[in-house]
Amino acid sequence: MALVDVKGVSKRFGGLTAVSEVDLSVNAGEVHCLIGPNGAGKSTLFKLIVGLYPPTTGSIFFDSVEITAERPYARVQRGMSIKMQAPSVFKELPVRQNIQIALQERLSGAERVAEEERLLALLNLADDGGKLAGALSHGQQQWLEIGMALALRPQLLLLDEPTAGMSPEETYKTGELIKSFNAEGMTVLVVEHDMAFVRQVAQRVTVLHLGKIFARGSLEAILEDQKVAEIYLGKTHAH
Amino acid sequence: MLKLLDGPQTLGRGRIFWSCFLAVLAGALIYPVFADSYDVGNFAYFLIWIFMALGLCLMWGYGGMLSFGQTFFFGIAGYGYGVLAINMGGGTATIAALVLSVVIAMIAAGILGYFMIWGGISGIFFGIVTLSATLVLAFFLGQTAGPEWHIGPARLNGFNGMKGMDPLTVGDFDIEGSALYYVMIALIVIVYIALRMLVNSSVGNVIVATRENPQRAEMLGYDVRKYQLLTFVIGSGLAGLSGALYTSWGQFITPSSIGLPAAAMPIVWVAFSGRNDLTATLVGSFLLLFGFQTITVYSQQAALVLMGVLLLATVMLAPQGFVLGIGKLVVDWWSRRRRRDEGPALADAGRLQSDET
Amino acid sequence: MYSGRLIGMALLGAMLGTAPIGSARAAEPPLKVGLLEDVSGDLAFMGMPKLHGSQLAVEEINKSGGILGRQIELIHLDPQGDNARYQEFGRRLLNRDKVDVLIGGITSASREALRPIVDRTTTPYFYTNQYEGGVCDASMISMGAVPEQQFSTLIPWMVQKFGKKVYVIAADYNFGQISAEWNRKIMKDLGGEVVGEEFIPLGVSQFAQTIQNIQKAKPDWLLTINVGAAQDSFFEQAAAANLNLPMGSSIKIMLGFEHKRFKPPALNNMHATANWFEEIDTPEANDFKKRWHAKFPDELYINDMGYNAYNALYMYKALVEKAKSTKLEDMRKVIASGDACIDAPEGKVCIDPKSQHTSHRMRLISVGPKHEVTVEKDYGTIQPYWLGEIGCDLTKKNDKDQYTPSHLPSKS
Amino acid sequence: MPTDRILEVSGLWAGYGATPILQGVSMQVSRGEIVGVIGRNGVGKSTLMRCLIGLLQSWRGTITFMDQDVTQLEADARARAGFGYIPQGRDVFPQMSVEENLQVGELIGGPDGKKLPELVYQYFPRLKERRRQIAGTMSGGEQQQLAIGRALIGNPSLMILDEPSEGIQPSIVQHICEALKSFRSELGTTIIFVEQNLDTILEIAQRCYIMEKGKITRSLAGEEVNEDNVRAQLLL
Amino acid sequence: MSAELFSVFYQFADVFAFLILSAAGLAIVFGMMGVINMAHGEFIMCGAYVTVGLVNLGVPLPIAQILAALTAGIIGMIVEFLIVRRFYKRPLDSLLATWGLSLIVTQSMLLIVGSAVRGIGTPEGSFAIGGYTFSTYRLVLFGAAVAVLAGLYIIFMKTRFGVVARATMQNAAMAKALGARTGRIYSISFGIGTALAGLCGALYAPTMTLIPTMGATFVVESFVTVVIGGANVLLGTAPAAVFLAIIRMALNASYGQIIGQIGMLFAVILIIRVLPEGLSSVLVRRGR
Repeated sequence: MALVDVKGVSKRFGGLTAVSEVDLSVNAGEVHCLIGPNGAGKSTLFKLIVGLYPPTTGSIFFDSVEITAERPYARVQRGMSIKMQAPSVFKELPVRQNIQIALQERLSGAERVAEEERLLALLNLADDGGKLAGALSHGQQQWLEIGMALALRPQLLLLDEPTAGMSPEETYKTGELIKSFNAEGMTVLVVEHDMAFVRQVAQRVTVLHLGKIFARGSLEAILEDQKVAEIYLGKTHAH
Repeated sequence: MLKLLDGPQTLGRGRIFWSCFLAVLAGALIYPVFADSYDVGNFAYFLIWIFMALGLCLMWGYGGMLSFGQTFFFGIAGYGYGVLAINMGGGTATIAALVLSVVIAMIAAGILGYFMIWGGISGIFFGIVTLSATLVLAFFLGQTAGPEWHIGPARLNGFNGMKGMDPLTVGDFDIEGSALYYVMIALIVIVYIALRMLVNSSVGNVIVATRENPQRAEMLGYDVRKYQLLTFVIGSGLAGLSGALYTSWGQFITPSSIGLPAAAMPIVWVAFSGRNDLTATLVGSFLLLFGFQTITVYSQQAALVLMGVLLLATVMLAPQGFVLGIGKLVVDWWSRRRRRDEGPALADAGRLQSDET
Repeated sequence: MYSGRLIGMALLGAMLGTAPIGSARAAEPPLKVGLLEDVSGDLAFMGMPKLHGSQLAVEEINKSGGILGRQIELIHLDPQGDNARYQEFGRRLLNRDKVDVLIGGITSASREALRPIVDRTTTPYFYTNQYEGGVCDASMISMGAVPEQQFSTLIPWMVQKFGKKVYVIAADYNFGQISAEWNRKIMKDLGGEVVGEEFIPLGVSQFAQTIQNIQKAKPDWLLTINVGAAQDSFFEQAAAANLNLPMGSSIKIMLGFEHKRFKPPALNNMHATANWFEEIDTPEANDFKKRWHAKFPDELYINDMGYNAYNALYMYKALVEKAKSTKLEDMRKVIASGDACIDAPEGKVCIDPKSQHTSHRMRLISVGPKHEVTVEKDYGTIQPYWLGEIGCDLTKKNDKDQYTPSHLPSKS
Repeated sequence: MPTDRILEVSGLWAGYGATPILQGVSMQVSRGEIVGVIGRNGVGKSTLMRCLIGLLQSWRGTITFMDQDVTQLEADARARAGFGYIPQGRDVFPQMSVEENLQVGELIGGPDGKKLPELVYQYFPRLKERRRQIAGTMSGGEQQQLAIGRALIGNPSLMILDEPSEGIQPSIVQHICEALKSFRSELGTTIIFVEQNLDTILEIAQRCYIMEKGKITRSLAGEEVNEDNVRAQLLL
Repeated sequence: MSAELFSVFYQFADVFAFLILSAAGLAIVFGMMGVINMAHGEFIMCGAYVTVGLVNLGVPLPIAQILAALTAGIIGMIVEFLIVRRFYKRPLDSLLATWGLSLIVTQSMLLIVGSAVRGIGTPEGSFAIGGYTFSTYRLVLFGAAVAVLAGLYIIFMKTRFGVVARATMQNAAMAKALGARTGRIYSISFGIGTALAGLCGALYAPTMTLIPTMGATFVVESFVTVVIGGANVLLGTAPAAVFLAIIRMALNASYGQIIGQIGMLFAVILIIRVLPEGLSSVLVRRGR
């Protein structure tokens, strides 16, 4: 059953149509990857789902409840959580406090401290808890933000390019982390360029191209689809 | 609970800081024994203003909301105290008048804050709306000279100001001079400690997170507007506390305490001191109030020039604020002495903002 | 335990804080005069002559042997036009410097800021401006002229000379509103008509609308009690619009010397009643002006406030010497006897026992097209009678209140 | 060849805050070349471009342009020295018309620049049609043409493009590729570009630098610039 | 009736001129650099004093006014060089710095020049329509306000500098990468802004009392005009001035100046509530 249902959603900015008539449903419990060349509208779609943009047309459902008009915080309280494309951690605050802010609604006291430690260790940031988040490397900031998103224990985790700026090993570890959370029942929707990563985590894939759904299906099917490879590599002229 | 006293949001922690704090407090407590009674009263007078500075520090430094109209709430509570104290009669009722007038200021802040924060007003526009509000109040009160402007027996009395209210009184004992000084010290300590605990608590976490990146904070499930409103109401309540105390101190308040020059003062104090830290604001505001008074007494006409130079020099040489700048120097020096190898990660070398979308 | 110590400390502090201070004085210490005048900020151009007047008087008195053989030490602080600073510095002068007398304040608000503080001491306070009148307070001695001295002379003359219809432009605060009230009262008695009243917020400098309103109302003359540098712009703008109406005022010329600050003929046909203006041509006045300009050669104009400030010190000297004491109580006995008089440059002035306001020699002056000032009429000495009439009698009761025609003492 | 060298970068370090992104980049470009810089996301390609034009000051290393050391020059001085920059996301001035956007570009060319709008319109006739349109209301492809035209109008010796095909209809990408090749053949413009689009790379690049983790690790030249090699870099 | 109609226009023109002339300089500095120049009033004062000084030296008024505006512009550029340019990345600090500057300037003027300076009188004459007489100079002020708007339109829309300046305003880094000397553009813009402040002072000098704190009478009006106008000078400030002038004029005429002033501030609060980024956010069709 679908946890997220995007129905006929479009978004226009001035003369630009970033997302056009998109239908997308993400099933509960799956890891769903959204791929497509740069500028396909993936990040915009994410922002529409979490409520940072109001859609120009269409409606969005979460857990069968319409949330099109809800503010972002209310959607987060319903159980979604996002890591943005560019790392958006609280740069002037220490790493540990970043995690704390994400955790404090769910846990308190010793439990919270324990969870904090666990997350920091999980994110390879155990030694950097006192550093200002802004002083971390790009990749570390990505992790920190993933950690903040995870700290909410969401039903649905949205990750926008989680591995940009990471080494292959780090990317792999990130993938395993996501899989482990998925195994515990978390639904994940990922935007990613890195095909190795997609292979590692994806159960279903949707391809977005020029603001429209281009193809969808299992990873194998998508990878074998010649047309997908072509648009992804910019080869299609068939328009 | 006490753990909240020390936290990432406040500079100065650990035994050394608190020893200094206690030493200063002890010094402040025995000060009247040695000092001239005038100086004690004068110090108490400086302390009156510090609540407004602390409130603005919370709103601006921690919450990222620069209000240019803290005097709006100062005025509401100041006049509120006068009206209530006159209407409720003197004596112990003045204490109730003080509390009520602060509550009224907080209600006003709740209304204005809801109007602004839910309307998505931020940055400089936030400043202009609050400034407009305070100017409207000042203009309005300025033209209430006629006898028809009264609330009960309390006449607003226009530009010449409202007077005739009792000072804070318990029974027959007027809280003035040294007594006022001790009340002020007690209130300052309570407010300072309470604010420290607030900013280091989970609520404080959300307040600073909202300042840093409101979108991210909202994406963690916080309705940031509620936290902003809370910050605004607390900060404004403290401005109100200053206002009510000011009226009680001089048994007098005029619209010029609400107008433009008065409105700029709290910003100057906080910016000078270092808006990012409560301790710096506390110390800096006191020093600045003391300094401005001293300059005015001794340099006569050059006073305003010197104040201008002081401000200009502060922003140009110590952009984080004068006291905070010095405080950080001291802290850095200490930590360098103690752990020579662990460099503080505060210095960000000329970060260039990315201009990409 | 902690709070217990705090209370202990508080009690200790309170006891020490209220301990008696300074009993025996050395033989001839100077008399301390505390002065609060704005010499920076908006009102500096008025405050400066006040400071000068005080300095001149102190220098002269000291040269001639001081008061009761004691020299005067003038302690001046600049409150910068800020009411809170007035209170701060008022306390400083009274409690720390322990001045024998407090003088100063420009706006009524600054005076009202000082009064509650002065009232809790036994120090006399001299207010040296002409003002809207009505303060009935035993601690305060008013040296300036009040409405009954100015309006009850000016308005009948204006009505007689120019007609019964007046338009009032007043600063929108207590002075303006109370003065307008006085005008209404007097006009009613005279059977005149107030065809328009306009209250201008302080700081407003643009008057096109006002000028048009005046033209619409077609008055015979204007009562201009607008205040402050910004509002003074009215005259220039009215002249530019060729409004060309006779004007009367209780504060123009003698106080803000608008005829010196504006290019003629902006102030043409302005009439005012004053106890002092620099153009007074009597031997006493000329002598005074000579001394003043010798000490302050750059003074643009010796205004009424500066003159009153000068007089205040001589009045203080007279009171102390007659009472042979610097105590307010003793000085008030002299006032009560009706014998508190000095020979001022304007003529003889005395303090009225009931209200502690000063009688003045009032003259009606007119400004011509080249801004020359002529005396139209000399009213002789006029008493500040109004407070006494409505029931203020400081020899009997200290009201500590300010009355207006619409706020009279309760009959009790 | 060395005499023909237009750009030489050696040992370049740069980054944001305290984080190094470029960790010793070296590259050389000769006059009239079209050189691609390829690599995965986040390896620092855009940072390198920003560093070349001077919007990001380098920490260490040198940039030599036409035998002049430009490392210390600000972006505007470099632009006047002959750099033309087309950023990722295009960054047209959204509230100004097409014509006005081009006028800003004229700055680089100095007074001579005045002659060039016609040249731009010749390559991008679409822009002429839309001369008066407000740039922010145009489609992505049109904005990209405008951004290139805006750089071209200053008659740059070296054009730096950051992902010119991003989010653009393939037909327009094709048109842009043709235009870029003509700049080289007709105007002698040297071009450096960052790209993820396989077709675009294969179509225009004569050489490619491959970037990994803040460093140039390899270069592909001539026959090496083929589908297999490039695809491997793009998909990992 | 036509006299009444003319008088309504005259009143509107008068308030409009005041708002435009006092706000234009501030708007440019705010719009271009995001800097709130708290010393704006002091540049106005500077223009007024220089005008009066020059007229007293025998310079004809219009020339004195132009020279005064230039002087304010040059001083502005010096101030930009010495102080303001350090704060482009810290706009709130620029507010403090310029406020400090304003304190220094006001009080220094008082100390150096003295408290009050003798006025120079309003030139031109007056004319009568119906039962009213009007000052011709007020219409000159209105003409000047319109001319300032026209001049700004030409500078920013029709000149090369203007195109580059607007580009810098929209995206400074990109403009720089296209060869714009952004530092110089900021400096010139600040100079234009302060020159316009100086012009305001110069134009109003004959009609006002000159004291060192005279700038304060312009400050509130100019700030609210700029803020409700939003960041775009041309598209925001002029309609904001029209809007405020209508409100103020109507309230002044019907209920007196105090309600006019309070009403204007209320209007400001309400407008910002409805349009949190000012009027120009509606008028500019935002791309992207």
